[in-house]
Amino acid sequence: MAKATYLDAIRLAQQEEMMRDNRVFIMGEDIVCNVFGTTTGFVELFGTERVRDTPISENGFMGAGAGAAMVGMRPIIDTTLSSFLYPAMDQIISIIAKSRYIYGGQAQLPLVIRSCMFYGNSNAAQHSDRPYPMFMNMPGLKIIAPSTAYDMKGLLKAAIRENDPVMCFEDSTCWTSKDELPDAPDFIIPLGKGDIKREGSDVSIIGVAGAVQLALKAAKQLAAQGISAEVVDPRTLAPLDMPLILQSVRKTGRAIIVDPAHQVCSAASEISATIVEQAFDALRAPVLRVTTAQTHMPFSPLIEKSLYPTVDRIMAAAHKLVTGRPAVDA
Amino acid sequence: MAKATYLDAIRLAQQEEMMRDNRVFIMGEDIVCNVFGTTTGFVELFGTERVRDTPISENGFMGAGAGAAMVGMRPIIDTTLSSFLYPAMDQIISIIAKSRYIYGGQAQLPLVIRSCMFYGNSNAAQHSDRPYPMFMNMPGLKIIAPSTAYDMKGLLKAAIRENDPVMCFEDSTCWTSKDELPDAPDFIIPLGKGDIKREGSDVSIIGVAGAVQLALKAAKQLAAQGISAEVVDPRTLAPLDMPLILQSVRKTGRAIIVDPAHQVCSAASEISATIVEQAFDALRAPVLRVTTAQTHMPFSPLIEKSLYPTVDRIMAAAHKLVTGRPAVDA
Amino acid sequence: MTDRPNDHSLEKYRRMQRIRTFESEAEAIHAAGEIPGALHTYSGQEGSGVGCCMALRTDDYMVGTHRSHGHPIAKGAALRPLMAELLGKATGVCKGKGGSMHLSDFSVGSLGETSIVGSGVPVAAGAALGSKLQGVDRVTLCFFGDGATNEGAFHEGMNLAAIWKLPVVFVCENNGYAVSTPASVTVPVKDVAERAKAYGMPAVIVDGQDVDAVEAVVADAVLRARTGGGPTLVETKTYRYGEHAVNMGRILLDRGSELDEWRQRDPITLYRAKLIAQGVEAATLDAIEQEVVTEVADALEFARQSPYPDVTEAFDDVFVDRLPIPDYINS
Amino acid sequence: MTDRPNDHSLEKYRRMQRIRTFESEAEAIHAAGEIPGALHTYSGQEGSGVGCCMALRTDDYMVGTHRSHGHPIAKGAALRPLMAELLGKATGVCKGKGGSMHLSDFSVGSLGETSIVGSGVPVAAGAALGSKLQGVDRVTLCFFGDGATNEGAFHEGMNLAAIWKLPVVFVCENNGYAVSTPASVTVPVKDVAERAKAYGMPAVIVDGQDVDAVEAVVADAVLRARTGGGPTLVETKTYRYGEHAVNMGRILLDRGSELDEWRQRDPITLYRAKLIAQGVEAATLDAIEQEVVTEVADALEFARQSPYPDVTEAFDDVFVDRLPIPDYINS
Ligand SMILES: Cc1ncc(C[n+]2csc(CCOP(=O)(O)OP(=O)(O)O)c2C)c(N)n1
Ligand SMILES: Cc1ncc(C[n+]2csc(CCOP(=O)(O)OP(=O)(O)O)c2C)c(N)n1
Ligand SMILES: [Mg+2]
Ligand SMILES: [Mg+2]
Repeated sequence: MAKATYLDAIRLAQQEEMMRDNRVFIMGEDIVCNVFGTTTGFVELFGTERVRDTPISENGFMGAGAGAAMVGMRPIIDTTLSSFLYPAMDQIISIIAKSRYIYGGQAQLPLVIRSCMFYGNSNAAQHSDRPYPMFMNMPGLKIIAPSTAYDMKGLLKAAIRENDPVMCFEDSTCWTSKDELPDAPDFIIPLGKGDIKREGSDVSIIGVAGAVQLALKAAKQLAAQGISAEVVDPRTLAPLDMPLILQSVRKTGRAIIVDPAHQVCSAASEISATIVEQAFDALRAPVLRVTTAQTHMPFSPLIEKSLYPTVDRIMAAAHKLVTGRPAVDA
Repeated sequence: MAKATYLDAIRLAQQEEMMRDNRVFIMGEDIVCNVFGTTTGFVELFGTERVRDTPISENGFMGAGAGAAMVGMRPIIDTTLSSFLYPAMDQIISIIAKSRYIYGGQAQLPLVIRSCMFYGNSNAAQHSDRPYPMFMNMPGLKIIAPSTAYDMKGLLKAAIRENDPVMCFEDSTCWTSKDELPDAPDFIIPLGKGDIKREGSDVSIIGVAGAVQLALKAAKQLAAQGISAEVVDPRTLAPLDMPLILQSVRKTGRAIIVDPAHQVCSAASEISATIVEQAFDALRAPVLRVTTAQTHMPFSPLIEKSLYPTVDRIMAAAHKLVTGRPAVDA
Repeated sequence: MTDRPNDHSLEKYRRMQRIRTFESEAEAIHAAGEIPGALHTYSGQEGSGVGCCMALRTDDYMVGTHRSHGHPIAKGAALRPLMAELLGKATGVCKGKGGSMHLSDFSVGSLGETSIVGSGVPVAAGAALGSKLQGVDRVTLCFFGDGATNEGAFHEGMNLAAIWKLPVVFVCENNGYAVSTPASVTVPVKDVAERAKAYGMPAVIVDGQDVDAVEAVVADAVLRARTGGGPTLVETKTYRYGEHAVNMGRILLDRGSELDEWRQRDPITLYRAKLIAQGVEAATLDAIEQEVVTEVADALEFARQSPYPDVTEAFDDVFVDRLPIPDYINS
Repeated sequence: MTDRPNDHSLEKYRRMQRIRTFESEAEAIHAAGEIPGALHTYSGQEGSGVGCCMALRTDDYMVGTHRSHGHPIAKGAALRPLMAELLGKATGVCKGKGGSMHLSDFSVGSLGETSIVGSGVPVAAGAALGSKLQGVDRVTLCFFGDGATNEGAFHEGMNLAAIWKLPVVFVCENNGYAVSTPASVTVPVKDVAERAKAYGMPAVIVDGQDVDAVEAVVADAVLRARTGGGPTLVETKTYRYGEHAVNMGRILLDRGSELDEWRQRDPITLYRAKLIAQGVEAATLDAIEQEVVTEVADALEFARQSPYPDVTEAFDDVFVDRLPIPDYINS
């Protein structure tokens, strides 16, 4: 065990599973040259048949992944940035999400669609998407959004072993975060199981993807101010571990959901609505969402950064719920 | 004024606006032959330049609509069924929703994207979509989902006059419903304004698209059982008329949202989360969602029908909130 | 392919008859309200589907379209599960979840009759990629219409197959129309086959009403694919007798005498005449027709006797594991 | 186009110099941290952009790509708002919302430099459709790379333009690579121009390093478009000197001596030599260069002096009307 980054975790998860199972292969644009470092050394290890550069044809290679999966392969489809999922939307929805169902279980689609949410670095509106809520609305897709290197390794390995299609949303704000990574070949984190990242009693802060790190920072500062926050990381967005979230909210009586997606119809909205439906009796205060403003992401760095969830906004929300007063200056 | 159907309303709204403004034109697959009857007689009236059959290239003609709008035209893009929006997703999101913003207001995109939600009639998973929640998550798109012929006429005319892109989701379950339609050439219903479809005091039932009709039926039956339900129709899904919804919920203290979309990250989830955030103090019971089950739509008619919202489910929800007991048999 | 009639020829005749008879029964019971949803018939195109599929091995793969009845029957699917599917029964080939637009029998190599136009092309390329990676010599054949060649998915799938030299045969069943729109209005080249040039891919045009000619051309393409020569685009010139779909009454194609002219070149009639000219007894062919009628009747009876799926089955097959059933569903 | 040097020739020289100088300044300040985000340089491709744009009228339209600096400058855009945009300033051509990947000056006919590969092609077809419906004779020119021709959007946009005979000129700036991937790996035909055959569209290949040759070829295509002759695909063979983007340190193209060979055929150097051979004084060209240096310095100074946008401006330009500003935004 050695400390490794979130990007290393992606690389190691893929490498171990490709070693273990030769039905696993990976394809994507410029995957051989390997811009982000998630396939370093793969061509040497696995050759260019299993590590495959694609044309700029997202819908085409997404569908090719589906076809390969139907005949028994287990593709990992690297779509580079989440913004490039839109050209591939039809294959993801009409084919990948729906084929098993529409053919009455005859089709099996064991594949992983990876993409990076590359936001907060002046990439402007066409390159800064965090579109997982759209896919959550569609049955037939499992969705993971790991927030730590540890979770990434365990969840991505599980995803590659899954017999259902899984989308993996990688949060670039977590790229450099580090963990000790277990190297047991069968270390996996099962999909659908959330994680309490910090225990607390006054308020539950449910963090999505990179927002978990913000929630943890906020919880630390809140502790110094006498507020005990529990941080819950669902880790998998479809299916959501609602039992874990509800258990936490029943304990604290208060909930804040922090989600870097646009607010409307977000994961935060879904979690809030479900909490209200199922734990209304336990709520001592409204459920609040701390999300990205419902506008596009601008290029200019100062105005871009102000639009995402921040530690300050989380703290303000916690104070509002717990003390009924604005946050004290930390 | 004569009674006309929801489909007539679509036709009349388009016809009047095409008469009024020769920058308006319409294109789509088989629009000349006109399968659903929304462009009957248009070729005779406007010619095949302005009533334009397209190839089966949804992304292509969606983008062509965007380009035409940028140079001063006002296209209506008929995408037949909402399920065919997925191949066009990239142009809708990357170009249509984002261009005005990314170019700092230099681009103007006055266009309307029409599509029909064709569900409940054994069209199976690839043809039964109700995907407006996905588009609600994306800033830059206005979205209407009229539930009556009257609203359709007024909203679609407004949409065609709008200088921003508008998506119009047409609910096939409303096709045959009829209203007296105003024929004043400037009759429009402004986007973003909801409508109280029935007044009541015990519970607010917020209906989305075709679900408004179900909500009204349920409200009628509930009245006979001593429960007074108010039916709120937001009509526009982006932007949502939250002030109207909140006003109703503050009055009744209870809310049910009925939404034919899949439940997760639905319009219902969004409305629920916003109610809880902004009117928690007024709530006397949990906010409930009556939505479509989070599974695909099967072909077999009996099992398909059981998955959508029904009058019974709405009534059961209302009883749970108001009387705390199961619904009595109507 | 076959100059002298043999079992293989008779099987081609049988499969064309099966499609025709199955569909005429389906049309009748659709009109009577026994089949819900849309019904897109393949009548007129049997020479294309059967010629293609008879050039394939049983373990070769096939991807199809919304016009989904002909392809699985051509590939040898049993009729009972197909007819049961049309009726939305639990014994249907897709357990009643797919219906008429998705008659896909995976046991005969089908990888889906997908009703989103053009969406099968990348899937077929992917299946062929899978076979290539597995080192097996299975070929994938992909059917689509003339209209589908205007979709981006067609372009991307063709390109992938070309650059990776995948073992796939693309078959454009050019019936001249997409719903109401003539191909001439949306495809700016005379033959769809021209489009292969954008991918440096060999292409061939064949008379789709001549089942033997189709089989011969496809057999060549299959051989090339199987032996590492890469993909081919085959364009079968054919025609559908029906409207786009049987329940779309309002589409009135102004097709003049076109329909009559094509009926003169009916693939089944032509093949029957050819077989008889080659020495087959009319009685042999009549017997096949009779068997097929019996088979279709049996399939319909089976379908009618079969139960509808239970409501809870709506939550099966989304994933490997059944989804939890919401309270409001009562089985 | 021009055999004897004239103002037009000098303007071509000036615009190529402008692009080169503007970008070398941009690279320098990007390295110094003054420009955030990615920066895709156009250096080496100036002959293509300027040759194309100089064949257009001022009121003709243009659609471009992520490699967005060259196109607007070639079309005559003022430098101050472009440089201010790179720095994310309120005075930027896109008010600081687009940045380096989207330098789009609508006042010179730009309809967007869109950074989603291939997404401009349908938009260009649509702009041309708009002009056609309006009965005006404006032409739309659409730039894209070799890699973009593998996108479905390219196929669909080309097809629309062909069937509707739209006044559009498609220009594939074939620089041989998409990020790290050589065109030969993903485009299975020798020349992208081949792809026009799928649409029955005329196509022409031209040396992108020869600005006059590009202009001549594009002028022909523009004339055809303007006079109702429909679209043309022009392939300019060119090269980018830089990496895919300047902040992508890890991409190491193994391009051997290729870069040196292309530098031998630098479009600006070649054109300078040609002009001098045609009798232009070196001093005239030196003076232009000097003016351009001053202009770029002025643009940079302007950009540096300009304010950043106010936070509330993030809520402008989503729609015609400004969105409500959330509480947590403090201006
Ligand atoms: C993406 C998409 N767009 C539109 C449709 C509606 N539609 C169904 S079949 C069809 C025509 C297809 O024409 P063609 O590909 O020639 O096949 P044919 O029906 O002639 O066999 C259309 C437009 C669809 N199913 N999918
Ligand atoms: C849809 C989409 N996929 C991938 C990318 C990432 N990307 C940006 S530029 C580029 C290469 C484009 O190559 P080419 O079209 O040849 O243009 P060039 O960069 O050579 O000018 C890629 C893959 C993108 N921006 N959009
Ligand atoms: Mg056809
Ligand atoms: Mg290139």
